[in-house]
Amino acid sequence: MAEVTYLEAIRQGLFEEMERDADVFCLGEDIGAYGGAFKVTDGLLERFGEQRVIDTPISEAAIIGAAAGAAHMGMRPVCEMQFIDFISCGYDMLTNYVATARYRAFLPCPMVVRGPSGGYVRGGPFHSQNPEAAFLHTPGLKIVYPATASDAKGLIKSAIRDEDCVLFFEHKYLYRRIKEELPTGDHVVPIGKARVAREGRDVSVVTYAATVWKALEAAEQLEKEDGLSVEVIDLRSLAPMDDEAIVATVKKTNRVLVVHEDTVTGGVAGEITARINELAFEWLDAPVRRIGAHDVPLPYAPALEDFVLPQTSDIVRGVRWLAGY
Amino acid sequence: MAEVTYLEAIRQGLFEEMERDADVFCLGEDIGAYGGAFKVTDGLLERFGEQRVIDTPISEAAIIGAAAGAAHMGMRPVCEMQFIDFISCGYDMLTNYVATARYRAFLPCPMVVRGPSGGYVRGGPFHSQNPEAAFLHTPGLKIVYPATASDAKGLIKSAIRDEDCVLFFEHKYLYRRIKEELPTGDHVVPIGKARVAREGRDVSVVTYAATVWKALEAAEQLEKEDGLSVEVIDLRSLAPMDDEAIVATVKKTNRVLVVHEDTVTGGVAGEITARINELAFEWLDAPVRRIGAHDVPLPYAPALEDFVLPQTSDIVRGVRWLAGY
Amino acid sequence: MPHACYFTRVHWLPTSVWNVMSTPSAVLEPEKSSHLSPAQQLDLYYWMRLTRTLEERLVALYRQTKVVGGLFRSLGQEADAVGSAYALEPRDVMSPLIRNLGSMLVKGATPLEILRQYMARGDSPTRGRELNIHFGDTERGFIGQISHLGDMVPVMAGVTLSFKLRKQDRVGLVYVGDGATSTGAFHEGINLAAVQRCPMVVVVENNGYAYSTPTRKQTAAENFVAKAPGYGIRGVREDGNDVVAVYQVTKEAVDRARAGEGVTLVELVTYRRKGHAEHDNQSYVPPGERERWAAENDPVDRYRQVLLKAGVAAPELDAVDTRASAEVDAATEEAERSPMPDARDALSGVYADPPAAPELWFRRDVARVVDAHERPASWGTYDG
Amino acid sequence: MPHACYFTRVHWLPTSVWNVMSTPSAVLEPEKSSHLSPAQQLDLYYWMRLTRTLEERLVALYRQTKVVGGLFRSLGQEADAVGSAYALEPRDVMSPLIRNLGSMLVKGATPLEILRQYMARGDSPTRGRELNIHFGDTERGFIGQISHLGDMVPVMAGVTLSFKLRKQDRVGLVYVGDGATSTGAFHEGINLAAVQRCPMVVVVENNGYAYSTPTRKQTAAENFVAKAPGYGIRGVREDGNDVVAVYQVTKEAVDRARAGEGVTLVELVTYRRKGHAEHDNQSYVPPGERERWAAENDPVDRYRQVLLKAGVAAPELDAVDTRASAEVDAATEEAERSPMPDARDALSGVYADPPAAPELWFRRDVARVVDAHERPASWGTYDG
Ligand SMILES: Cc1ncc(C[n+]2csc(CCOP(=O)(O)OP(=O)(O)O)c2C)c(N)n1
Ligand SMILES: Cc1ncc(C[n+]2csc(CCOP(=O)(O)OP(=O)(O)O)c2C)c(N)n1
Ligand SMILES: [Mg+2]
Ligand SMILES: [Mg+2]
Repeated sequence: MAEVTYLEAIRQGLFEEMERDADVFCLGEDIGAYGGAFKVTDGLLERFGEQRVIDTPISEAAIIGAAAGAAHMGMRPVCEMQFIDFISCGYDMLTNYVATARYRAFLPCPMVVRGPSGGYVRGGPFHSQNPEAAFLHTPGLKIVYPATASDAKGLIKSAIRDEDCVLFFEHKYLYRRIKEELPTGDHVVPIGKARVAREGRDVSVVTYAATVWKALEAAEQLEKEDGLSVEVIDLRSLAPMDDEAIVATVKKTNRVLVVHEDTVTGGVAGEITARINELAFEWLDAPVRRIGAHDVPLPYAPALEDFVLPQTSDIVRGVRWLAGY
Repeated sequence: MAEVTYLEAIRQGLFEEMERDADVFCLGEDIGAYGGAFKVTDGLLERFGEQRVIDTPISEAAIIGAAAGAAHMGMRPVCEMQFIDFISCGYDMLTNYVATARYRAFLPCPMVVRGPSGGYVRGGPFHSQNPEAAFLHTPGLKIVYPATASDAKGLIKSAIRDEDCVLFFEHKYLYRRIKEELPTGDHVVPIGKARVAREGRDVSVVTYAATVWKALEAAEQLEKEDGLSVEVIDLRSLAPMDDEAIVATVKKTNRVLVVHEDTVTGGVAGEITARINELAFEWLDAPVRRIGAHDVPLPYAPALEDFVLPQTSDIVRGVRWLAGY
Repeated sequence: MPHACYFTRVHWLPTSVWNVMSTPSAVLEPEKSSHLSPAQQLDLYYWMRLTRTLEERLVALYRQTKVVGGLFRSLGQEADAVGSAYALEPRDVMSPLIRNLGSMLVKGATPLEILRQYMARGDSPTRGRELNIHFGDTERGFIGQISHLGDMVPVMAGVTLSFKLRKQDRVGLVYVGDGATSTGAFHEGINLAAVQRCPMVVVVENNGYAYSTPTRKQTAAENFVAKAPGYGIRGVREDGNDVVAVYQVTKEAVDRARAGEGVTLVELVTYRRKGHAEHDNQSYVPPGERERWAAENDPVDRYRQVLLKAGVAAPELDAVDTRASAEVDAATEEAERSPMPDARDALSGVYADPPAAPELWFRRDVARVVDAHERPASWGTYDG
Repeated sequence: MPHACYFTRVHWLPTSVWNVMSTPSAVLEPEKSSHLSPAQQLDLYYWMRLTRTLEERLVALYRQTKVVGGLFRSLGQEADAVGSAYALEPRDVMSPLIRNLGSMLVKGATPLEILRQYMARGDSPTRGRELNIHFGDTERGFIGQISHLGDMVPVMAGVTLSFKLRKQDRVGLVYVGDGATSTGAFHEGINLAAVQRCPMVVVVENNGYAYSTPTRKQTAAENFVAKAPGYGIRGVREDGNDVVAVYQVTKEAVDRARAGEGVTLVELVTYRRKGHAEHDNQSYVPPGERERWAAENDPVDRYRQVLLKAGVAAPELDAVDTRASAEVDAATEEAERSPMPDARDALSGVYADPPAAPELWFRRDVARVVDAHERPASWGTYDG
């Protein structure tokens, strides 16, 4: 069976859900005839028509707000942010209107907001963002950020079927670099469950999205060069977070490195560290350490971007530090 | 010398800075003739005129964006959000335009965004928010959140004089409940320095804003009832954060309770916990524990709000748990 | 002063309609007949009276500190709220604002629900979660608003987009104040709906103020219909204190939306006679202005005169007044018997799954959460 | 199809001006004389030629993969960029967009700066931090744009507000695309500036597309000047491919702003002949459309004809062409010699204080950060 890219996996997921459920429709900028800036919605217009694949004006707040309104009426909108960086324009709509709808007014709001996220692509400060930390803080939103093609497909399908709003972040660096054979049939991955990306005994790396691959790369190298056995946990979902999986790996290795691409201060790693502290403090043989981007807007010149973002070599050093603690 | 409320202290700070520097001006909704929803800008219009106390349309993004533009030209705008909850409408402008201006374009952006924040006032989900976590994550912004009248005055003055954008959160529950004699003269409190609100030996409570007072209340009770000596650290500034002060108290008591009013998941307490972990792991005799609001939008009925928000009795229980660990 | 200009631009009875087409402004003839049966005409009077009586009762309860949070009046605006909502069918959906208590009553909200909301009772529509009239019911066709102004416009664009996509014979109506037109959300939402030709009516309630801010500080335009051409939609401006005219102009916009002719912006010119909320002393209002509107242009008085002139007998109208009072009395009694919310209900229903947020570690097996001395001395008064 | 309608609505030489006043649309007479000296007329030609030559050089460098990130062309829009910026004084401030390379050149940006930016060199204006022409200089009077569309409008409202508050004799000009007019930021910013009567000119570059989205999907209005009345400001619509007409109409708006008459919205009708960025194959463009604009309405060719008719000698114009090429050649050579940025510079200057962000614990005393195999296979192409 043919290998499918991360991008194509998302496209398949969208396609299958739109086939399955007539209430699912997509809206966003340039998603129709053009198929989206990255072609994630390529072919949807031809198959489902202008009524279900809607090109909107440049209005992120209205895209998200309109999706909420349609969702209240029983539809299942999927919003594309042309780049996830522009979700900031819908921040009020998402955190105040959408996230509270069920709680304050018993209004169901089943919708998905998806878009190309993340760096390593010379995109500069406004086409490389990782917005998860800004939303993790808001009760009422769910957040997923897949690292594999199979999870990308399984999670977009779950997100569309979920009864609440799911933020579906797609890592653009992985779009065409990750290829896999996908499970056949109605492949669904549950929201809120982490994945053991690599079994290990000595040190755990807890991460998600693009840095999962850097962690795996580092694990390889550490096994070869240091004979260290590194376990890599791919969280996949950030809200809800899989505490069980996190605690399990802590109890197994007693040493944890939390890694994400986003800037360190105020990032998701702080939340993960606090949870480990609360749930498995007695099991720690070393402090939980965080690796992430330096606290600056992301510059675009290769040398600068490479310096600011966490790299495989950083994870290697971080694991060595923990192993030697 | 007369006692001054937290609210009046901010008003004095604004007044004095506008007297001192002709480039300082205020803009916001209903801040002129009406003096602001809480009267923080009361009297400024009479003294400084319509040119320097500007009533704007209901446009938070434009208020913040216009402040940035004026700041580039050398002015020092102070924006009022009628309630800080509406800062969410300027989220894009603050995190993408303002926060990056100096870094990406060498544009100075000395400005302040201030407004009534926080709960315990039956304000409901949209008039009680604590937005600090959403901005702590963005390099380029500074964040202060005073608990005392003296800090409120000293920090608003520092914020206005700062060369970068400072988010100045005012706790509306404290506006008229906190009264103090203020230091005379040009009273300035440096941004980035925490304050020991109460000395103690057994357990540390690291907190800020309204919960500083609940922590002090709890400390009293614990001294009386349990003979426990509780140290209370008032961070005052969240960005930059005073790591030295945090590490110092950890080394002193070896037991830390981090408390804030904001919801726990994704809140600032996670960042603080991670820092303690990284900087003082060896000094911990117990896990760092977090106390904050339950992860729901804030309901307004008294019984519900009281249940969702952290209370003095919670801090008492939390400290007892740590002391007994 | 915009309010002054309202006096010059808006004629009392008979009213006239300004239409601004997206091509250079043309002027339409005023509507002729009201298409309202005698029963319907009495209906309008009943809803306006009920609105005013209920709000007066709320003021009394507010003074007795039985209301939690701020109290928002629509005194003097009852005609714009009632007349516009009356143009909707039961299957249509509306998004009200804090001044649209009257619209909500017309759409099926009950005085009992509203009293329970304001008193934050456990059996209120939001079970004590949201304030005042921030609640909704998709069955009856009104959506619970949030405080952030303008946000309901994109939401209603989506509600009406769903009507269009599903080919349902339904229309949506969204209210915005003069102040809310300055928000980015208003602009993005109305533009999206215009491009999609959604069956949506946007009612701009121009009551002269946004909190303390007069309309001239909200926009440099002379009026709000002037915004319609910029969105390529139809715009109409009407005397908001003439309940029949309001009904007519809204009905026409609703009919056009239903017929697939897209969005209409309806500007209703009225006046906010009370402060933004009860605590607002209106020090910023020019002397005499309120008094003038009260004396010359009270929508309930005006309509009462219209009906009397039309031959309705005074006792018939008095009977309606009595009925409204009786209903409010009964609702008040029942609302006062309503229970306070159960604290633990605060954790339920953020998501469909999980059904409730976990109780945090420091609360496990705790009975009493708050010590008496912790309860804030005052509940304060917080705005819309 | 709006592009079709441009042909019908926009006449070529002689051009005419549509004015929409905030009161029902009136039509003004076309401007008479151009007020431009022969030297200034040649100037305009030089700036347009330099813009095109520089962009063509950038395409060559892009094909050689020497450009980092996307490349944005203004082919066919040189007149709107150059003519409008030429109406500003050195002390005035402008906020350009990705299609305003020409405006930036007029305002003092150099080809060398632009080449270094696109090649992400260490001595480029942003030292490799921001892409393409995202840079500024308050001395020369242009502000570095960010990607988020619409955001520059509130920012320029504030820039011009400061001019007003300080009683400075300065004007601000902000460019927005047809697509950017749909953003909330555009609406809030222009409205605030209108109410404050800021000395601001808003130039809407209507080039028929926002990425792949034709104007009819961006707004239901027939044109963008129709938005002016809704803000109570003056609006003008002009042929954006007639550089002199563009200059005239912008100059008038700038003069009015300077005279305290507030904001003008200037809609310039033009056409984006290339894709959104170089990677865009424009599959969504109706066949023949681009070719038609290229053949019938190239702004550089058109202006060359105007000058020749006006008696300027062909060799004089050829000399300008040669000069532009020579300047671009020289700048390219120098830019290619420019150093790449120093990695550690990435941490400096987020704040005035502290001067630099700390290097993180896992990096201390590390020389080489990135292993060769980590460098992404492709740098990809990312949009505006
Ligand atoms: C985005 C936003 N900013 C500020 C506020 C605070 N606020 C609540 S009501 C109000 C005035 C609203 O005026 P208008 O839209 O004219 O409605 P009216 O009260 O006159 O009916 C303001 C500024 C808000 N609710 N939302
Ligand atoms: C808020 C926001 N949403 C989306 C984008 C992505 N984007 C970049 S350019 C563009 C099209 C802009 O079209 P227009 O405003 O007409 O300018 P033009 O490219 O035609 O000059 C889009 C959608 C963005 N930059 N900002
Ligand atoms: Mg109003
Ligand atoms: Mg365009």
